[in-house]
Amino acid sequence: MPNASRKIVAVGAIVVLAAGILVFPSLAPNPYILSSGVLVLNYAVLATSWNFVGGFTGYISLGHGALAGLGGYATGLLATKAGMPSFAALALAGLLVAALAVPLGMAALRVRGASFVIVSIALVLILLLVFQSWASFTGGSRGLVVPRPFDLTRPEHHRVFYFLFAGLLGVALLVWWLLDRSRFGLGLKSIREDEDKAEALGTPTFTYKLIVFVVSAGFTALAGGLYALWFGDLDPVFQFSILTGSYVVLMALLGGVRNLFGPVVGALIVGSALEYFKVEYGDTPLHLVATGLLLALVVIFMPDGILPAIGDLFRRFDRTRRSSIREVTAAELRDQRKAAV
Amino acid sequence: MPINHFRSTAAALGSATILALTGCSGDGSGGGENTSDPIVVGISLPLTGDFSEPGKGVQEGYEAWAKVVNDKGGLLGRQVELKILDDQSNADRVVADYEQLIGKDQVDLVVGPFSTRLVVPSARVAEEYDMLFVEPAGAAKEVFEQGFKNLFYAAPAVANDHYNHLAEHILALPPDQRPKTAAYAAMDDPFAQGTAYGLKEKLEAGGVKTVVNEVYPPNTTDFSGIAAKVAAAKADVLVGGSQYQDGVNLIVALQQLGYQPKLAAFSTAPTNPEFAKAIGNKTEGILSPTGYSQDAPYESNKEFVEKFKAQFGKEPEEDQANGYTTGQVVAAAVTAVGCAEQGECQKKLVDWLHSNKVDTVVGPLSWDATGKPQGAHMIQQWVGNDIKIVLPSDVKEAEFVYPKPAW
Amino acid sequence: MSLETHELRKAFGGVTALDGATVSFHEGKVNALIGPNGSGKTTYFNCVTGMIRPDSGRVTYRGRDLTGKAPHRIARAGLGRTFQLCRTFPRMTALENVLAAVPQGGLRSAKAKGDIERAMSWLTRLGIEHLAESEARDMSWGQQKLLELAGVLMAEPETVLLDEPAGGVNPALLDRIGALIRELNAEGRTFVIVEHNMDLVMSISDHIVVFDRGRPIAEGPPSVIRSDERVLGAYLGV
Amino acid sequence: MLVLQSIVLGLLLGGLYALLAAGLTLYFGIMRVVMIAHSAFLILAAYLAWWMHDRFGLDPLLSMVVTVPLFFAAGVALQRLLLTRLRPATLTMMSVLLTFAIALGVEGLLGYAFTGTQRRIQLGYGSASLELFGARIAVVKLIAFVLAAVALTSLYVLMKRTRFGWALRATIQHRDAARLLGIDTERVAGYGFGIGLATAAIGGTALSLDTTIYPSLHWHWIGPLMAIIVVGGLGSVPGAAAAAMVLGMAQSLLQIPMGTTWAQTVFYVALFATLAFRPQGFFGGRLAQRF
Repeated sequence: MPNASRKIVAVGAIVVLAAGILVFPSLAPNPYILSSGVLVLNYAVLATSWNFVGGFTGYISLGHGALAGLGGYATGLLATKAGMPSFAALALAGLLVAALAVPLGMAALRVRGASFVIVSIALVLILLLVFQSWASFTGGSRGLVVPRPFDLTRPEHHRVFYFLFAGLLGVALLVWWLLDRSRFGLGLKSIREDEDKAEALGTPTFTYKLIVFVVSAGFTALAGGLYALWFGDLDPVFQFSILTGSYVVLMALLGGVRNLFGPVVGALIVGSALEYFKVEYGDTPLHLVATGLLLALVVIFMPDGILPAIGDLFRRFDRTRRSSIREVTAAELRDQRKAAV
Repeated sequence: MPINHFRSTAAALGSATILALTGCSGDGSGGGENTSDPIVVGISLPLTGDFSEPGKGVQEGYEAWAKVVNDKGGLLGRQVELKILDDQSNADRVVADYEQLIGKDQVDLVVGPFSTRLVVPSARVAEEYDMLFVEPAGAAKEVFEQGFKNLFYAAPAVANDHYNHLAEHILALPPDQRPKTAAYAAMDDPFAQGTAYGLKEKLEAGGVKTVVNEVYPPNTTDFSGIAAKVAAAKADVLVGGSQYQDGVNLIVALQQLGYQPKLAAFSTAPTNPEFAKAIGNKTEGILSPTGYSQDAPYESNKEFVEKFKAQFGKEPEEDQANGYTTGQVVAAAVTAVGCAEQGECQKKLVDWLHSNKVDTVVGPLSWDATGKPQGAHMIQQWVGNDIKIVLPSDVKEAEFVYPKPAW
Repeated sequence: MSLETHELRKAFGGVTALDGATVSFHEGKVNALIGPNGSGKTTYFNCVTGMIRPDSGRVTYRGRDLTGKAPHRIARAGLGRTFQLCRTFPRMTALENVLAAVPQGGLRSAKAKGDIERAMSWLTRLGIEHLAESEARDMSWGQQKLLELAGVLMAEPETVLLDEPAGGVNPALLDRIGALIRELNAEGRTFVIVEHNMDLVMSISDHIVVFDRGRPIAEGPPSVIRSDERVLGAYLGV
Repeated sequence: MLVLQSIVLGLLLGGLYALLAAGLTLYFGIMRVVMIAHSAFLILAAYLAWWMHDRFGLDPLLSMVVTVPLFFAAGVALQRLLLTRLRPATLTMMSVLLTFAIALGVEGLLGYAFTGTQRRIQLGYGSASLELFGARIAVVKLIAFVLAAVALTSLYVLMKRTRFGWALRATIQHRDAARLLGIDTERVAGYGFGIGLATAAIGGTALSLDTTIYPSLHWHWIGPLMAIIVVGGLGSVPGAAAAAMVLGMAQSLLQIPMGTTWAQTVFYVALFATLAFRPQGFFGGRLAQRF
């Protein structure tokens, strides 16, 4: 496919997606649907933020739920204890969590894979302990009430936050796209493909990983903070939940971590499915089983996600392109065989 | 180059999602004013997850109430229909549930969920949609500090006042008999902690020294460390701010260490039917506050116990009574005001409850401006193989035993 | 003398892989490192390029101490390497594989015109420019070997360490690789090659170091090594 | 007095941690797999012990006759049927997700089958205790400790004294080399997983004797266990056992000044300190920072 038309298609895809997202609130028949939309968008931002680390470097964090919770609490505490205006608190919270991500990343990223995952899970568990126990500061199990930034009726409140989340999603996607096409991004992707090799080629892998982890933590914290302003009540048990992190991973993997829009698509699917099954089948712990099963299926059969799987499908029909690669390989093989005889 | 295949999928997904979400909205139960329509009461309860056990108890209470009301011809001549959603003991869910009940399902009334942690977020939803919110479980004082105007707690007392009768009794003992030291162990939960700390405040003010003050996370299973501390301090009084299982575990751990307090009080756990078996029947003298007694002389209580037994084949406990009481409170307001739907009506219901007293299975209830009930709990004690009311003395079924026999 | 090691030691558990390896390689020459299986050649490469930290000993390059430095610093110091079983970035195109070797550039586009031209010229020189847009995983073994080499060369190293460049390639490609090494050497690059194919080693090397049990036992030009009895002994296991 | 009591409790707790961490580190040694579901199986075993006691009145210890072989088989199946399907290049990361998924599944099914209610086995000797130098030792805790000690010793003897143990250690240390020595590493890995999961069965039984169980309890265990295997040096079984004893003791003693909740943080502090200052672990971990 020539470059120009590929670009047109890409732009078209973005326009359709953006239009779909922006038009949704006016189609939503009641505030409940709108609030579900806010939740799904929140997941989309979280999954996209996660994908800075997961997609570029291949490091899988199960602890991003904790970073979001931290962002939420930081926003809430800055707003209530320091009396900052809501959105100033949100911005500062993003920066604080990003700063905290530096020592965290230094402990977690110095070592390869396994330790990173262990640290990411430990992060959730330790923050849960700390935020529960340090009740004089965090409110502990009594929770923390975050003041409403606007004086609106509930449906209006949902509408405003829907667009705020959409805006944040747009920024996160833009930054991801910028990194994706940069030299820095190429370095990160080479880490994902083969970290030793990347390092042998001169890529300072540790620094690269650390930087992108900090960026990811910052966006995650912003999503968490915005959620805190929207939702209003923070409770350590729900803010520092290992399930949030696993939903986010499931969304990103399902959609496809190598694609700009993969996590968004994953969030749309999983987020809507969660709501739908909740409404239809509600009251059994089988939603855990379903989540687990879906995650296992994705990991075993579709580790690249839906978008690439669909892409492959199309590629199979796209004969000319496919065969051109084959021919070369086959020709080369023939040469080799001839030469070997 | 996967990007070019994205367009179709994204668009398809996008519209599918919108359809899925909007599509299922047409079938809401609707809240018409037609008298033949049932009055739909929306409830979210933790039927799975950490609070599922008490959650199910409350559910039974609500169901018993609906049946009793419907058997008598309903409210305002309309049948009562419960719409119960599961919030998985999760605050995100509980809020989404009430959004759904009020926004999508257009229920006529909502009543509260279980556990203080879930009451505050859900009360906020009801508040912002201007709905009356009577709840069976938000007993911690924080609930009443949020500035809610539509909230009413349908029980005799908030957590901090549960032990008021016990505190009075202890402090009224002659100085030579009065305990000198006390140990407190409370679950990190606003309700459980509230009960223990309410008593702690009063005993400290009365000169009983606090020697141990421990807080443990809700899902603690190993109590040997806390028990070791309590046993080492040899406190006269032991107060457990507990739910069910943690109270049992703490008692067993203390028994393993051979600690014998003169007085032991636990919230919730000792009233559970399984309690005696769980701690090896060494229950003698253990105290517990309760907001409900099957033998209480209130008019509606007899009917409740009878009908509940018929419906569920067992005795109602406090959780069931709380659910039932909540229903009674709502019913009283609806009957008096004469309406039950979203909109103007809700304000009238709220105003009526603020200025009236309601007779329930736990006695007459009235509320201050924050929705806080004005009363105290009874104190029960294990005597022989049964738990009996010992305080206050005007309703007592047995004498208060002090010091407590060894366990 | 460009690349030197002094008394390099490394043990894995109870197994000694390097046992005091003191070696110097000649600047501007094609150096070869040979020895029987398990004699420590790859461990030696890994210690030199920082992939493994030696237990003791020193690595210097042009007088600079590189011992224990991170691999990317050693790469920046001018030492490029390939891996024993050829390693490419499987899900990146050939072009991206080569571009990944461009030193840092932050947020500048990864596909700057100048870089692409340079990368394409390396792909062209190695004869795989027609595969620029194919992913590495779709390429044949021989193509991947060439691609790996192109990536290393893109970083413009002064010294190139090749771990078994002839491993698993057909004779035609072998000749091409041999000629290429000589050509690149003539342009001023130093080579250190670990290789089992003696024909290739003997035909392209200027200087050969023989390893046995973690240390050098002989060194010299091919003519000398060919007739060294210790080398023969090491290979025959005497 | 309180200190002595805490030391005794720490020792008893450390024994259980040691057994469980040994299993967890075994998986990692064999296949570089962080087995998140280990503690979920632990809880599953505890539930089975509870259920058999509740239903048939069996002593929990007897339930091991069923659970140990069952879990061994499940471990072999898990390794052979699921983990080997993952791409080697991304095995560590993807196996975490896969075992995480399994943990969710186990938790959900337990919740479905037994509800979220906390359960506890009521034993006749539940509150009995012995006195030792002024410290009291609950009989059930002692049984749990002895169970863990016996299992751990058996594991040690198996690894050090048997031909299979030799093959297992060779596989852990250098898989390729082991293959060259004629060891069927695939099979050894499968059995190794079986043994790891069998430790969860024994640990779960020990756990069921003296604590309450509920479906989501496994999250409570996996954090400390993961910290232990990192501190002990990933893949080192003796290291994990040593770290478990030290951290279990530290937790028990720190409860005196800090309270239960904060004392739990000792695991995570140790985890971060280890990664920041000594990624290869403190107790003879051999797998350097590669992992």
